[in-house]
This record gives sequence, C-alpha cells and structure tokens, in this order.
Amino acid sequence: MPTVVIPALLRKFTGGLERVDVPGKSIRELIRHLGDRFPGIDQQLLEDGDIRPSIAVSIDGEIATGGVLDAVSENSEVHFIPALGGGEV
Amino acid sequence: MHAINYEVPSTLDQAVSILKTHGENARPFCGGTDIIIQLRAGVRRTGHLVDVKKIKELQTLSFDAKKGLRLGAAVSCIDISQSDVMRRHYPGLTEAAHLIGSLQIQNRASVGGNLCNGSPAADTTPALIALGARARIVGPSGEREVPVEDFVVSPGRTVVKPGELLVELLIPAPAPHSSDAYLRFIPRNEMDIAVVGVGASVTLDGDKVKAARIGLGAVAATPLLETKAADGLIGKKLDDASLEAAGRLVSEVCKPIDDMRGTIEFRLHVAAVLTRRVLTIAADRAKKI
Amino acid sequence: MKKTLVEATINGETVEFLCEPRQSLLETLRDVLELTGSKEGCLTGDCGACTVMLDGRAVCSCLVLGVEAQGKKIDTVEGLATNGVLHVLQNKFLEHASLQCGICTPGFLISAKSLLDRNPKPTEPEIRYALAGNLCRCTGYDKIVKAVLDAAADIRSQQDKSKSAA
Amino acid sequence: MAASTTTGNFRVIGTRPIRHDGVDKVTGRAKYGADYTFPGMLHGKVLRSPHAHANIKSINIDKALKLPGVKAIVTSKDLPQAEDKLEQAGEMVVNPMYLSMNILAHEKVLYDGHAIAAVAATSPHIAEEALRLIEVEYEVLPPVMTVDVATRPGAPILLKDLRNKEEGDKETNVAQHYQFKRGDLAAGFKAADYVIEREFNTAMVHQGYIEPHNAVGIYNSDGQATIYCSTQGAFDVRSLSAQVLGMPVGHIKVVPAEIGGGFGGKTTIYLEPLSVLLSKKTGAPVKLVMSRAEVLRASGPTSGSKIKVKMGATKDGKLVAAEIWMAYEAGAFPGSPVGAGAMCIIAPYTVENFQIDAYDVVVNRPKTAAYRAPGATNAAFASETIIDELAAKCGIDPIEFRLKNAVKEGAAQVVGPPFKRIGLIQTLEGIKNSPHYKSKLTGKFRGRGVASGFWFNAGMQSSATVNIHADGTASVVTGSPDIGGSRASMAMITAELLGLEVTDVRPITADTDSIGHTDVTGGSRVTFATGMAVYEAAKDAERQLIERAAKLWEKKPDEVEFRDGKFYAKGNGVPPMSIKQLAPRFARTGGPITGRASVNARGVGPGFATTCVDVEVDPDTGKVQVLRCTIAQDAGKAIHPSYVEGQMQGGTAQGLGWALNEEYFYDDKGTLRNFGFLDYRMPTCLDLPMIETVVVEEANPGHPLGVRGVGEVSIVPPVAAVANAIFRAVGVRMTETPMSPPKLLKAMLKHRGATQHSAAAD
Repeated sequence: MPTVVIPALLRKFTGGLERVDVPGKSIRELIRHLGDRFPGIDQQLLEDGDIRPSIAVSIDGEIATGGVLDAVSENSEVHFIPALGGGEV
Repeated sequence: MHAINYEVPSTLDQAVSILKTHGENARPFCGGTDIIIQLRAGVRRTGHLVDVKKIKELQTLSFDAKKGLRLGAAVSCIDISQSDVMRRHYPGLTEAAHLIGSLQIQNRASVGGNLCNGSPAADTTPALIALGARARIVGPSGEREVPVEDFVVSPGRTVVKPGELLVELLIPAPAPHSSDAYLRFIPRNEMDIAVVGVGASVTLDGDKVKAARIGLGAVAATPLLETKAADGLIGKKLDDASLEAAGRLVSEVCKPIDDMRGTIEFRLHVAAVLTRRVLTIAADRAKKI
Repeated sequence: MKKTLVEATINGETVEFLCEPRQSLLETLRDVLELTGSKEGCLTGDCGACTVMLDGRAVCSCLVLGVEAQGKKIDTVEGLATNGVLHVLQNKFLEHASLQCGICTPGFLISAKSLLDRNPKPTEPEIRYALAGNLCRCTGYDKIVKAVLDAAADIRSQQDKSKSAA
Repeated sequence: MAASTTTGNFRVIGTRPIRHDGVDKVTGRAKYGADYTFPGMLHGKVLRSPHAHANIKSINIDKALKLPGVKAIVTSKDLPQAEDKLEQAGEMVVNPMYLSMNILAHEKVLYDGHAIAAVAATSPHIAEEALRLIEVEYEVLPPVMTVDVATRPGAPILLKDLRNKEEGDKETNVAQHYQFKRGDLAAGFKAADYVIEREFNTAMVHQGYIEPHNAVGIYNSDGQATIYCSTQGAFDVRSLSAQVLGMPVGHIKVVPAEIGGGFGGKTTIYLEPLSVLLSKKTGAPVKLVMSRAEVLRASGPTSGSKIKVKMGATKDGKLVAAEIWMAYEAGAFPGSPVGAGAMCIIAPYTVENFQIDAYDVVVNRPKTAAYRAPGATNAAFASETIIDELAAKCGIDPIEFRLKNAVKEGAAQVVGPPFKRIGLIQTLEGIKNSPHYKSKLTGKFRGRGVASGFWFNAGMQSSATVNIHADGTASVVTGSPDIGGSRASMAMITAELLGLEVTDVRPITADTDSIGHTDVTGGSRVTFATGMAVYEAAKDAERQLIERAAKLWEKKPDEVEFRDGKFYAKGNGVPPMSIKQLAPRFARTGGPITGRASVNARGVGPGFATTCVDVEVDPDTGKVQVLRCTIAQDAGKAIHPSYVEGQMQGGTAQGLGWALNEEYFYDDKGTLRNFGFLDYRMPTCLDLPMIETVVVEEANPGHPLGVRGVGEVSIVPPVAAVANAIFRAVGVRMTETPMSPPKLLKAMLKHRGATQHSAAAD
C-alpha cells in the first residue's frame, strides 16, 4: 500500500501520525481515503478538486506535475510539501 | 523636471547682469552634477540656469610662487587632478578633487560647484579650508572675498546672494616645509558621499609643527574649520600622544547626525582616526619638501 | 515649452536637433535622435549606463543638458564600430562573455575606451578605478576587467606591429 | 565529468561560442523595453504614497487633468475587483486581489512609494508635473516596519481580511506558519557535546538590476491589447495582467523586450496593467518607465528577517539537533520566501533531529518579490555561521566538518523525500583542493571564511520549436526571456543534436502568441526545463528528417541512421547525406520540417555551492575589503561554461554586496531614505577581486544532458562566508547584515572592551 508522509502541521488531523499507509492508485484516491480516515485533512490539501497551488506533491522523491491525476504504485512514498514560495502545509 | 530657461554668457559682466535680472529665479550652472539631480527631484526649483563654463575668469588655473593659486570656480576636477602644479603644491586638494564621484563626474564637476552646492559632505571644501582658501564673489554691487570656512551657512545654502557669482578660489602659496592632505571615509572604495572628511595642512619647523589647519566635512551642518586641535599641535612633534590628542579634540567639535551613511558614534570615532592619519600624511609630505 | 535648436557632431556626423532646456543629453539622444544605445539606469550619475564621450571625455549623459551639446563632439556606443567592423573592446567583451543582460555594456564600453585612449597600458587596479562609475549587477566585473586587459594587450600588439612595419 | 545519461563526448556543448544576441548588445542595437517608441505614444508617470501606512480619504485629480498635455489619469477605481486566491507564478505564489491592491492602492497605502494613480501625458515632464497637482487626503496610521512590531500584541493591522489557520478569525499580521520536524529534538540536544544558539537579523535588500521596470501598452478599440516590456516571464505578465484588468488571457499579447537584469524581481507586474489602462483611456500607446527611486521604493526587494538557530554537535563533529525559528518580512502583502528559507536552512546536512518553525509576516514595506534563491541566503547566513562555530568548538577544519555531515544521494531532504544524485561533496572538495584554500593567508586583521548553500532549482512548463530551413540551417524558438545568455545554450543544444554549426542555429525568444506557454525565467530553470523542451523539439525534428531521408532512399525509417548531422542508409553503399543536402528536398518529401515540444519538466536537480572568502578588516573603521574569493558550484552539465561561470560570479558579487553594505534604510516614519544607487551601496568594480570559479559537473540524472541549472545557488553562501572570515580576522561574530563599518566597528570596540576587561580581571 502507498505510504503518505503527513506534513507536520497536518498531523493534528492524524493524531500525530507521521506516516500513513492508504490504498489508492492515484493521488486523488489517496487523498480521498485520507479524508475518509482523517476527516478534514483532504480540505487542507485540495482546492476546486485539485491540489492547492501552494502545495507540491513528491512521489518517490520526485516533484510530480499532474496534481491529483498522478499515478502512484503499491509501494510509492508520497509527500505533500510547500511549493516554492508557497505554503499552507 | 519643471520647465527652465538656459543661458550661456561669455563674459563675467554678462553673467552678473543676467543673474541680476532674474535674481532669486536664476542659478549659476556649471558641471550640473548636483543641480540637475536636485531639479529632477524637485528639491530645488529655478527658472533660469546660467551656464558659466564659457567665462574665462572661471576657467583659469594659475599658480604664482608668491601670490599662490587662483583656481577658477568652473575648472573641472579632472583638470585639477591632472595638473602637475596642483599635484606638486596642493596634493591634498588634488586628492579631494580626485575623490569626487566617478571619472564621469570628475570630468564635469568643479571645485567651485562643489562649494556652491553647499553640502556639508563636499570633499573639496575641507581641503580648501585646510589651505586657508578664500572665495572671490562678484555681484551687481562689486566684489567681495569670503573665507571658505564661512561660505556655507546651512545645508544647501551659501553666502552667495541672488545676482552674485563665485568667480574663483584664492589659495595662499604653500609656506616652506608645508604640505596638505585629505582623507574621507566611505563604505565602498568609490562612488560614495563622505561619511567623514578631514583635510589638513601642516607646516614643519624641523620635526616640530610650526602651523596647522584642519578642515572637517560631514560631521556638522556645514564644513568646519577646527582650530583647537590644530593650534594644540604647534611646537609639538607629531607622535602618538599629540596625534591622539588632536583626534580627541577634533571629535569634540564634531556635531554629526545619525543617518543612512553612519551613526553619531561612528562619525566621532572615525573623525579622530582620519585626523591622525591625515596629519601624518601631510607631515610626511612636508618633510619631503 | 519653447525648444532650442542645437548643432553638434554626433558620432562624426554634424546633427541639428531641437530640444527643451530641461531635457538631458540622454533624453535627447534617446527620444529625439533615436540613439537608444545609451541606457537610463538611475538618472543620478551613479550607474554609468548612460556614459558617452563629450569632447573626448566620458560623462554621464543623464547629468548633461541637451542644450549643452551645442558645438560639441559627442560619441556614443553606436559610433564605436567603424563601417560595421567592431572595435577591439566590443570583440573582447563578446569573447570573454563580459555581458549577461547587456544593459550596462554600452556604458562600460565607452568608459573602457576613454581609459584606453589615455592609457593603453592599464593595470588591473587602474581598470577597476576607471570603471568604478559603471555598475554591473550580472557579472561581478571579473569578465569585464579581463576583456579590457585583453583589449589593451591587443591594441598594444597592433601598435607594435604597425611600428615595426614602419 | 561526463553526464551519465549522455555519451559525454559533445561537439558543441561545453564549448564557448559567441552569444547570438551579442553583437546587438555591444553596438547598442538591442531593444530593451524602454527603447520602444510608437507614433503618437504618450508617457506615463505614477503618483506614489509619501506615507508608509495610511488610509486614503480622497483623491482629487481635477487640477491635474486641466494641465495642458495631460491626457488621462487612472486610480484604483479603474480596476475591476480581482479574485482572492493563490496562484503559482515562478518561484512565488501570488494572490490576484493583493496584486491588484499593489498595482494601485485601494483604500489604504501600505508602504512608502505605494502607487496611487497614474498619469498619461504628451511628455514625461508634463506627466511628472501633473503628479504634483493630484490632491490626496490621507489619514496617517502608525507604520509597522519590523517582524517584532508586527507580531506584538495590539500591533496595528495592515490587512483587515488577513487570517491564518492557527489564529482562526483573529485579525493578524502573520500570514502563514510553516513547520518541518523530524526525530526527537530533546534527545538530539541531549546527545550533543556542544550546543550553539544565536539570533540573526538581516536587512531587506534589492536585486539591484540596472534596468528600471518599463512597459509600453497598446489597447486597440477591438479590445485587444499588446504589452512590450522587459520581463522574466511574458506569459506571467499576460496572465497576471489579464486577472488585474479583468481581460481574457487571449486578448493580451506580451512581447518580451531584451531585459536588463531581473534576478527574480521581474517575475511579477507593476506598470504593465497601468500602461494598458492608460492606453484604453487615451487610445494611444502609453510608455511607463520607473525611476531608480521608484524601483527601490516600490518594486519587490527580498525580505529582511529574524532567525534564531540552536544547533548541537557531538565532539567528533556530527550534527545531532537543530531548533530553528524564523520570521521574514513579506512586505505589504503575504508571500515572503520564508517557506523556501525553512526548507533550505539545514538542507546541506543530515540532521536526525530538528524542528523548524517559519512565519510569513506583513509589514509596511514594498511587497517582496523573488530574489535569486529566494529566502535561502538569509537562512544560510544563520545556519552556516553556527556550523562554523561548531566546527571550531570541535577543533575540526570547517570544510572537513561540513564533509562529515554533508548530504549525498539517498539522504532525506528537510521536507522528507530523499535526494537523488547531488554534488555538495564535490563542491566542498572543489574548494578544499582549490589554489585559494591551499594558499596561506598572512597579515594582520585578515581572515578566511567558508560556507555552503543549497537551492532547489525549478522545473515547470516550457515550449520550444525547431525550424529547419531550406538550406539546412535552423532556428530554435522558445518562450524564455534570455537574462544571462540562455539563447546561446538553446542554440548549442539544437546544434549538438542536429549536427549543425552553432552559428547556423538562430535562437529566438518569442512573444506570447508565437510559442506555447513557457513559465518564467527563474528558478534556474531555463537551461534545465526549456533546454529539455529544446532537446525534445530537436529530437522531433530528427525523427522527421530520418523519415524524409528514408523516403528519398525508398527505405524504411529504421533503415536510416543519423549521426553527427549525416544520414546513413543501412546496407547498400549509398553515400551518406547531410542535412544541408536533404533540406532542399523538404518540399518534395512532404513540406517544411518543424520540431515541436512542450514539457512540464520533472527530474529537477538541486544545486549546491561552496564559497571561500578572504577579507581584511580596518581595525579603526570596521571597513571590510574582500581580498580573494572562490566559488565551487555543481552545474550538472555546463552547456556554455563561460555563462555558467558568469552566473557563479554574479551571484557571488550580489552575496558580497548583501554581506557588506546593502540594506533598505527606513526612518522612524517608515520613509525609505536610500532610494538611489548612491546610498543603496552595491559593489563597484573597485570593491571586488576577481572571482575564481570551480565548475563541478555532477550530472543530473533527471535531464537528458545532465543539466541542473546554475542561476541562483551562488548567492547563498557569501554572506555567511564573509561573516566567518570576519570572525577569523578580528574575533567578532557578526549576527546582523549588512556587516557595514558602523556595525562592525561597534562590535569590535565592544569586543576589545570585553577582552581588555577580562584581561584586567585575570
């Protein structure tokens, strides 16, 4: 199952959990499952159904460019990080 | 910039009559390196710029071993720093002229203009004061001479009245065994306004000081003639003790301000440092003459 | 506003133009004569981007009035190359990659030329002093100073050649 | 060093050809934004606030409109309401509503120089006179100039609607809080033998590009507008102007002029929408050019900051803990680079236990814009000084200490993901083995300092077109304004791939109608991302060329091979054919050949640099002279080494200026006092030594040519390196920039007093 690393300021949603395994084949599915498990956290990441402009997504050590559409594999590690000059996480 | 008129008299009389006609509403114009900036910024306004660069008297640079130096108010800084006469007899004033702005500025700016701009931080003014220079001013009601230390009355204002014109600077011939020097402190190595400027002339009698004059810039509302420290050196050798004392006395007469160029405490400290350094240089030069 | 007729020799050509007394030489070159090679960086004589030669001396054209040009000789970057052949300084600036954005380049070229005209054998400190009135924010000056040193060497070897030829 | 993903044997890449735009730039022909004129063009000027913080009670333009020659005046009333949301623009995130409020103040002025109205007149002088006739009534409010004042309880509030997630619905000047943490901080410090803690303050500084902002706007009666301007991002000017003006993006064309420096400062908009508004009102082209004073007062400098760093190391020199608090001045609107600063501050080192808290704070200063590695230089000043002290405590050479802790491939970044292949260690080795570091520094009051720096570099979107002409020469068209020689690199990549001479490839920066979307020239991304688009476009052209050759030879494409600009038919002995021979046959074989590519580049390779500086301090005045300076930087692959060195030297020079004399100096009323190059003291030729460079080429595996991007990281280490050098010269730790003579002298006198006192006490 893909692992999502929760940004420090969003760990209040996960009860302090830093790494969470969630099912899903795309960033969209991961966020949906995250939201099911930790209500509210998905709102922190999304705006108009896509990743907030101020947030960047790293999949397996690489900054992804497809927003919620990017695919993830079974053992992917996903990080949500501030975009350059951005923030909110 | 607001609208202006530009006039180019070719003689002193023409210049004076034009200046007289427009009175408050005219200003002599030479290198333009200060006034154009001030007119653009709106900190000075004038209806008429009177270009004095074509007037012979203002372009004269002549030295006489007895009478001393006649330095026309419009002689450019570059002509001064490239003059052998100046380099030989007035190295300090020459240095000061060579320190003003960049070469582009020195090619336009003049010592007279530097003085008339009335800045407390003008580089050549302390050097002139140290040399005991007098300013010859001509106006509708004849002419007069003013010691340079009395020329600037407040930042940007001088003794030159509407209708008058600074024609030349008269500098005594250097006494035997005397020389001068000028040092300023700036944060960079070029292109800055003096944070502190010190000019000194020293006359030696053997290894003792016979006479000294110190001119100060950027440490008060106007350039200053300092006398206590200078007089205190008379009859003394220039050693650590006497230089230390001179530096201390100099910083006592300084009334600097805190601004973007330096703090009060910094200026007081550096005034003393430069005084020690500049006196040493002037004395070393005097020994060689 | 009343305009004044001015006659000057600009890059070797006698030119007549009209300008207001309040217009700087830089403005008249750029806006009246369409010689936009001289650049405006500060209008206070601190950056040197507007440097031109006035009767053979480098000046900041932002601190000269257009009307002052009457009867004078003005040389700008546009006049540096002769019949399409670049001046050695122009070539050296290109070879040494002495420009990045290029906005300061015309001013540097003029200042460097006025230095080499007076002093064909400048030392590095002499070059740095002569160019201190020109700001460059891209290069750190390293490649500019090297280009001027190289150009000076080139000019000297040319002169030596012509001497030995004579 | 050869890029692993390439053969490494290049014919053109790595050479030093003359840049294609060079002759125009040494002859004065190159057209920068301010050089454009059009028939009937009017000149605009902007009225700016004399107050740092005030409510605008009324604006009366009647008198000004009556001045002969004045054609139009615009105020914020002429701007539509822009949307309150965040958008990525280059290295900064922008909010169109705040952007609009910055372009023309709405109800409030928020800094000295804040634009209030713009005038169009028949001459710039008349426009200027008109400004004096506009009457503005202000209700002056207390200025909030620093992070400390802005965060004090009961501090005056700049933006009444500003909220942050943590304070809920409370009015605040704190726009954003970032936090990064890992491991167990307490345990980390417990394991430390040495702990150093200091507070650092850095002054707001400006990019200092020599060309002021400019724009010529032409609005046609059919609703179509064209903007000519010097910008780092024509597409950003288009989209941002469209939002501020409420126009469709497709109705604006932006023509990027030659640009006279930017360093991040020309990635946003100021005059562009005003030129269009004024043109719309007058029906004439309108040109606006900022004065230098306007550039300093009202464009986008970078943040001043307050940074507290506490770091611990074991006595054998292993970093074990870091606790960091940092707050950056955003200027009048949210969006300082503090987030980036936080992600950079310990990026070069592996630290198991850390917590970083970072705050974005609004103050009554101009809205900050990007400046070369935004946020990283402030941060490195703090952390690299502490590192230097810890190294000294451990009695380890500062380079060796950094080598012990340096990140390498696989190490976790501050934000979590592991680094791919990086070259920090090579830059440290580069300095260690440099003639400079090996030389002995002698003489009184002299010292040597080193520091390292990190910058992410950016990818983002780029488009490129490669056109093969009928004689086999080519043009390469991109949307990246060329700020430091990138056109030459684009031509070199094209020439390399198609086997052409670099002089046979003409590189062009196109306007927004003539090339696909291309993000800003920023983030060191042009040679990386636009270079990737050019690489793909050339490959696309190559595929088509092979098809044509195959067609001529009546073979299948896979029976034709392309090498060094020649086509070879497999099998039978057909003589090879060059592109020049093939090109005349394009018409008969299917028409012109145009290679195209657009990318949203992935595989960004972070940049590292290490800098070594020797200084001499005047003990009586505190004046610092830089004696010698060497920088080692990882370029990935240096396409044009001269311009790579140029980026390294230029960034270093800016860093040295930042360290020694550059600062925004405001008085107690919040008025900027040093709004010119006389008192905003950038280094002159006479203030700097030659800047020696060590170009490290640790190929970026994420780029077909191994390119990383070299534009920014060079500015990061110098400030800390100078501070460390000053310490070795005179024994004083400077924790404030600029390390100007008054500050350093004060510190030295205090230090001497202290040492004399302690000596007396012994």
